[in-house]
Amino acid sequence: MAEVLENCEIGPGCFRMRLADANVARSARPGQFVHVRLPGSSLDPLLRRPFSVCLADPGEGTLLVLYQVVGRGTQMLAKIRPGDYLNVLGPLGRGFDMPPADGKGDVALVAGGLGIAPLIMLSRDLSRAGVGCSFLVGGRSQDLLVGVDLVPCAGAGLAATPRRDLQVVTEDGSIGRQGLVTDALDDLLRDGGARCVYACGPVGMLREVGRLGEAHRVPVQVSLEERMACGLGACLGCAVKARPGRGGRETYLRVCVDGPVFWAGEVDLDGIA
Amino acid sequence: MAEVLENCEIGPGCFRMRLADANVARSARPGQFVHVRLPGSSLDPLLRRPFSVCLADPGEGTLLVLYQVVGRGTQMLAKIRPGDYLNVLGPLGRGFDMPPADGKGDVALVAGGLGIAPLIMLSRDLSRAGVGCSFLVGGRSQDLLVGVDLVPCAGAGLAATPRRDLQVVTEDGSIGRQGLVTDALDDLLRDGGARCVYACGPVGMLREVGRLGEAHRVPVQVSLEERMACGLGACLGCAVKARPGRGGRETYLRVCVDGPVFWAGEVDLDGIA
Amino acid sequence: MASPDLSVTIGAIRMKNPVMAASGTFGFGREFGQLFDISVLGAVVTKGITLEPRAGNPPPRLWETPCGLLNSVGLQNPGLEAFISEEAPRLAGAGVPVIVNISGDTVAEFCELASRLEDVAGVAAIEVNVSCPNIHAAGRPFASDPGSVYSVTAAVRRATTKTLIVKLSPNIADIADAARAAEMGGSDAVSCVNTFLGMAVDTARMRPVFARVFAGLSGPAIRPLALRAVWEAASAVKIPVVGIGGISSAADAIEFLLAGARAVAVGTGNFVSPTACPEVVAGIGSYLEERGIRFLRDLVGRAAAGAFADPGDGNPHGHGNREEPERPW
Amino acid sequence: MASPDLSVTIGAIRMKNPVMAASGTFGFGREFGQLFDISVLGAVVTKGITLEPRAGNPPPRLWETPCGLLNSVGLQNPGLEAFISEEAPRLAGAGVPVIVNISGDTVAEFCELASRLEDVAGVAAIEVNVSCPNIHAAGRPFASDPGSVYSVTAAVRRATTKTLIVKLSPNIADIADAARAAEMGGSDAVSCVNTFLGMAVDTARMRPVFARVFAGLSGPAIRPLALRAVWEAASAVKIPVVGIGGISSAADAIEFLLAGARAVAVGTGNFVSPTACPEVVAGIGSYLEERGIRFLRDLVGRAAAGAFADPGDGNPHGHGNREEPERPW
Ligand SMILES: Cc1cc2nc3c(=O)[nH]c(=O)nc-3n(C[C@H](O)[C@H](O)[C@H](O)COP(=O)(O)OP(=O)(O)OC[C@H]3O[C@@H](n4cnc5c(N)ncnc54)[C@H](O)[C@@H]3O)c2cc1C
Ligand SMILES: Cc1cc2nc3c(=O)[nH]c(=O)nc-3n(C[C@H](O)[C@H](O)[C@H](O)COP(=O)(O)OP(=O)(O)OC[C@H]3O[C@@H](n4cnc5c(N)ncnc54)[C@H](O)[C@@H]3O)c2cc1C
Ligand SMILES: Cc1cc2nc3c(=O)[nH]c(=O)nc-3n(C[C@H](O)[C@H](O)[C@H](O)COP(=O)(O)O)c2cc1C
Ligand SMILES: Cc1cc2nc3c(=O)[nH]c(=O)nc-3n(C[C@H](O)[C@H](O)[C@H](O)COP(=O)(O)O)c2cc1C
Ligand code: FES
Ligand code: FES
Repeated sequence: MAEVLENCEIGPGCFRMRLADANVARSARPGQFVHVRLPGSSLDPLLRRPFSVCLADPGEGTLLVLYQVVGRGTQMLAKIRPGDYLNVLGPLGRGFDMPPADGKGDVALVAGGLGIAPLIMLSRDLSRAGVGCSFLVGGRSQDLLVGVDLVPCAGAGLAATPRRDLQVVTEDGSIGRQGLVTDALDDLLRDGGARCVYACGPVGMLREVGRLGEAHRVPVQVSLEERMACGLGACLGCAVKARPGRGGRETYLRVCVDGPVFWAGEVDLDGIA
Repeated sequence: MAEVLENCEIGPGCFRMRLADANVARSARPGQFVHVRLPGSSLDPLLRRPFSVCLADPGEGTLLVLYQVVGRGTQMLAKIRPGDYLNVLGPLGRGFDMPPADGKGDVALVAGGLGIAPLIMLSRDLSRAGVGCSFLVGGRSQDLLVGVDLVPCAGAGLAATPRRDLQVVTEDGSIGRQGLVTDALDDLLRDGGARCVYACGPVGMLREVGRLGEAHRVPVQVSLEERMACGLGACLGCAVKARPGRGGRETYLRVCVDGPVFWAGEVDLDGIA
Repeated sequence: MASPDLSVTIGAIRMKNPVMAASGTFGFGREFGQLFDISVLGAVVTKGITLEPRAGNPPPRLWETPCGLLNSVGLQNPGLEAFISEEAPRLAGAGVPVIVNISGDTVAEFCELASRLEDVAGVAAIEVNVSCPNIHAAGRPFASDPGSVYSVTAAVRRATTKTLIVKLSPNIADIADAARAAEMGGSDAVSCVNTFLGMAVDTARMRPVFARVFAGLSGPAIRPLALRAVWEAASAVKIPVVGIGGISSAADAIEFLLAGARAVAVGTGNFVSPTACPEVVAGIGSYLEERGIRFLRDLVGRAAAGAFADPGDGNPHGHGNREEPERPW
Repeated sequence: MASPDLSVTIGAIRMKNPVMAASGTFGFGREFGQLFDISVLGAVVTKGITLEPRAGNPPPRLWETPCGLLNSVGLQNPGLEAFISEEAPRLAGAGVPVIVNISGDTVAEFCELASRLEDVAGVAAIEVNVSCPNIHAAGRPFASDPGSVYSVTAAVRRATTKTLIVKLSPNIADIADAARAAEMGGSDAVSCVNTFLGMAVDTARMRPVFARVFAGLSGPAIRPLALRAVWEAASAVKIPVVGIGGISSAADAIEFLLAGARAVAVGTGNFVSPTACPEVVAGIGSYLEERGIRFLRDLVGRAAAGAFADPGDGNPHGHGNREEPERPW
């Protein structure tokens, strides 16, 4: 059982939760997730809920999760108070592959909404590895842009002026550039500004990122979501269609263990609802 | 929705909850109950939980409930904090009949464990009506005797020496007389100390109270429990067997509307599990 | 947009909205009537009545299961006479169509019940509970055999001019067969479903909880199963289907309507929230409004249209002879 | 008191305790094996395998319902060959009886699966999943017809000397008939039950959630229904019954054992708590200890003895030909 150290609303319906779990804190890699049992003895809702590890601090033995209240499970999480305990399983899944150490140039991180969560830890580890990164953060409007203050290179505040390493894009233009985050990515790739792209966000955004990667011949890794039961690879419930291989036979990959991070070429992003 | 004003543990697994509900506070009569929906949006456990109104204060618009944690529903209630809200339906059911105003002599109140709850309000109303009462409170041991301090005539503290109006009986003798509360009732009735008996507690105790009432020709009212679904009289789920009437035909009464308080002669106490 | 038109028709009953209170969970409307005006409902279905009064089963009659409720009430009811004299007159003035749920041990009993209700004021329809045991078939329920469903339906059809609804049981190999049997027998509608046979064991006492061992499971737990039954029934017949099973919110009700139910009934949901029925009515209205759908009837069976290439003849009142979906196994 | 003896026997399998992991919820033991030592279990049942690899159904494959889970995985599996070469050798050394769950579209496929597993080391038993569609019966599952259950069982019986378990489906009129068919066909045991047919509608998209419309319901929601099925099966046959359906705690498992199951399997419960199986083992031990019951087998069917005047022949390994309980309707 992991103690909840903090659980506060950081945007409308968006929460940051800090948990004490030495094991996850020590071993989590960017892009991995934890599978959280909902609090209490109730069996409704029944299943665990998957959340990306947003930041893990092995020294402190803590991890951070960012989540949005979308249904009953996340509603229950939002009611948890510091000092309560949660049953947390993880870290699970295959995280992001770090870019080859001998490569040159920056990489791009593209976040849509809460998709920023796993990219925060990735950006930290990239910085530590000396890899420059352009962090493109998109959202519908300013108040829904959460977690940006957690991006290590961005400092504590969220500047309205675009910076090379952090660019904010909102659909309503309430802060940063107006438009879609993929427009900013297109510009960046056009300038040859990234040798590799990491993306997490709504599937429509991921499809577009995949398309841009192909167009600009830049490899893309995406973090996918699918409903999960076991989270361990055993139930085959979290299937995504694989990009047809040589034989052309239909096969499925498991988001929980074959992902959640996939190379865009591995999966059929068009087939995802 | 009723605001929870207080929810504190007053004995091992025993809680006192104070709720703001002007309607219940105004109209509840001793022996009536409230039907409480478990907190949160979960449908497991599914049904509401019935609890006796222990004290209602029309002036303040509040009511008091005493409950014991016995299963998942009461566990959930125990986690509620002041400021939370509960969906409370009531007051429901048929409460105690006050003794005839022209009668002479005292009445006896016999409580087993948490069965004290509805008798507390009854004792208050009897005092107000100028009816003297002997309150016999039984429990397994001292720490399980909760709510005694709420008995209006007993003052704030719980005296170890028996008093005419409040007699404590514990099975282990850790406080008050040692033995069963029904032994104390037997002595009282033998002395002609009550013209009417009101009882609430485990069914074994109620059976014995019923037997004593018959033996001493004193009318007895008992408050019964049965699993409930609607709490309103519609589902016929909370049946107790009626004492066979003239025709001898088997019939059932509903605890939720025909009770929970019955005259001992109305129900077949031996038939209750 | 004007507020949406929620009205639907079941046989000759014009309902102002598709939401009924299910049999056995709403008594004769008295108790819930103290909490809200029951005329806001589409219809009220009474507790099942029999020719003679019945005492019902010994307690315990209820047992909670995960998201479900087992009941073994055993048809306790005051009998036909008392219903007619004590309940019907009040219900006749309640401003809501009243559907009387009837149970019998023989076809003759069903017919007698129906014909004696024929002239009772305020009775809009008869719902035939075929889940009760058929004493001429070794006590097996009528519902378990399409042939018996047909016989009861056809006989009651001759005994009443009122709207006739046959209430199917899910404890059967193929509910579509039962629905077709009711349709062939002349029923105006089928309601789907009654409780599922379940049981519980008291691990402290090491014995079954209920004296009769088996009991009927209702509540949210059964919703996905009831929904499947409704889908199958709606695919099999052209008469309307009333969806029942685990409905406790507007979203639940809408699942049934989309799956092909023309109306729904709320049962166990009334126990969790005594104002569940009016809440469901309101929620269905909002759902239509948000989507700019003017008529509730345009919702009925819409998931079936979405699921198959050929949505059928476009008749909103049923989607009979829908192609059978592939099985999941 | 010495710690209680939890061992039970199913056919030729001696299990150290009555707790299995159910097919399809435990993979081939790899994943859960990383979390605990699977040799603490009574047995492990593999994901269902077919002759050829199967891709399974398109997503979504899962949908949560009240206390339940709908799944439409669609028998995704690597096929027999891959199972034999990649999974069986590891499982053979896992220190736990391995039961291989097999599925086929024809009786011949079932037989081929069974005979090719005959000499595979570490395979203790075959569990025949008769819920899959019979392509010779218009795609209706074998399980829906006792005759087909009998044919598959008898044929597989001739194809294997291993312990044979037939896994029954609850989507049938009378599960007792199916259990008897499996017994007559020579099965060593029956497991009860597979998932219940359900469905869900996505109210936002106004269409069924699953591409195949129907899906299988599992989890706590079905427990009272599965328990009833186990009771009926245990009443009908003398071979042991494995109770499955909604078990997620020791108390749940004990309900099934008391109702007549000689062993139990945990399915969906593994998803809620990945250590559910070992927790159930421990909890059953404590229950026996608290009551001073020395042998688990003395618990099996005890609720049946409590429910009826005549507890039968006292044989703890079954309570065949139990008098049929009264129906609750
Ligand atoms: C690998 C992974 C990482 C994720 N990381 C985050 C994160 O860091 N922050 C965050 O806010 N959300 C994240 N999600 C999505 C999050 O799991 C869902 O929002 C959450 O499960 C919703 O639960 P609910 O009960 O509130 O919603 P409901 O819609 O009521 O849930 C019903 C069911 O659907 C499932 N479900 C609903 N939405 C999703 C979804 N988008 N993906 C997968 N299953 C879903 C639930 O788990 C549950 O089983 C992640 C999902 C995956 C698969
Ligand atoms: C009229 C009435 C008044 C009551 N007043 C009080 C009171 O003042 N204080 C108090 O502590 N308890 C009281 N009870 C008992 C209380 O309702 C139960 O203890 C409570 O419902 C247990 O819920 P649970 O989920 O914790 O237990 P569980 O055992 O998990 O509950 C399972 C189911 O059984 C029902 N149930 C369990 N025990 C009882 C019981 N004794 N009577 C009726 N249904 C039961 C529950 O309501 C629920 O439906 C009263 C019961 C009735 C009928
Ligand atoms: C306590 C109770 C009593 C019931 N009595 C009857 C009845 O008399 N006749 C009948 O046809 N159905 C009866 N039912 C079945 C309900 O009408 C309904 O079909 C079933 O409960 C499923 O719906 P639900 O899940 O919404 O409760 C009863 C159900 C319950 C819970
Ligand atoms: C995701 C999933 C996959 C399943 N796959 C199989 C299978 O391959 N073969 C089989 O016989 N049963 C399969 N089952 C059924 C389970 O073994 C079990 O019978 C059913 O889920 C009921 O038990 P539960 O409620 O404990 O889950 C599967 C169940 C689930 C949830
Ligand atoms: S969630 Fe079970 S395999 Fe992925
Ligand atoms: S609880 Fe429904 S009638 Fe009493």
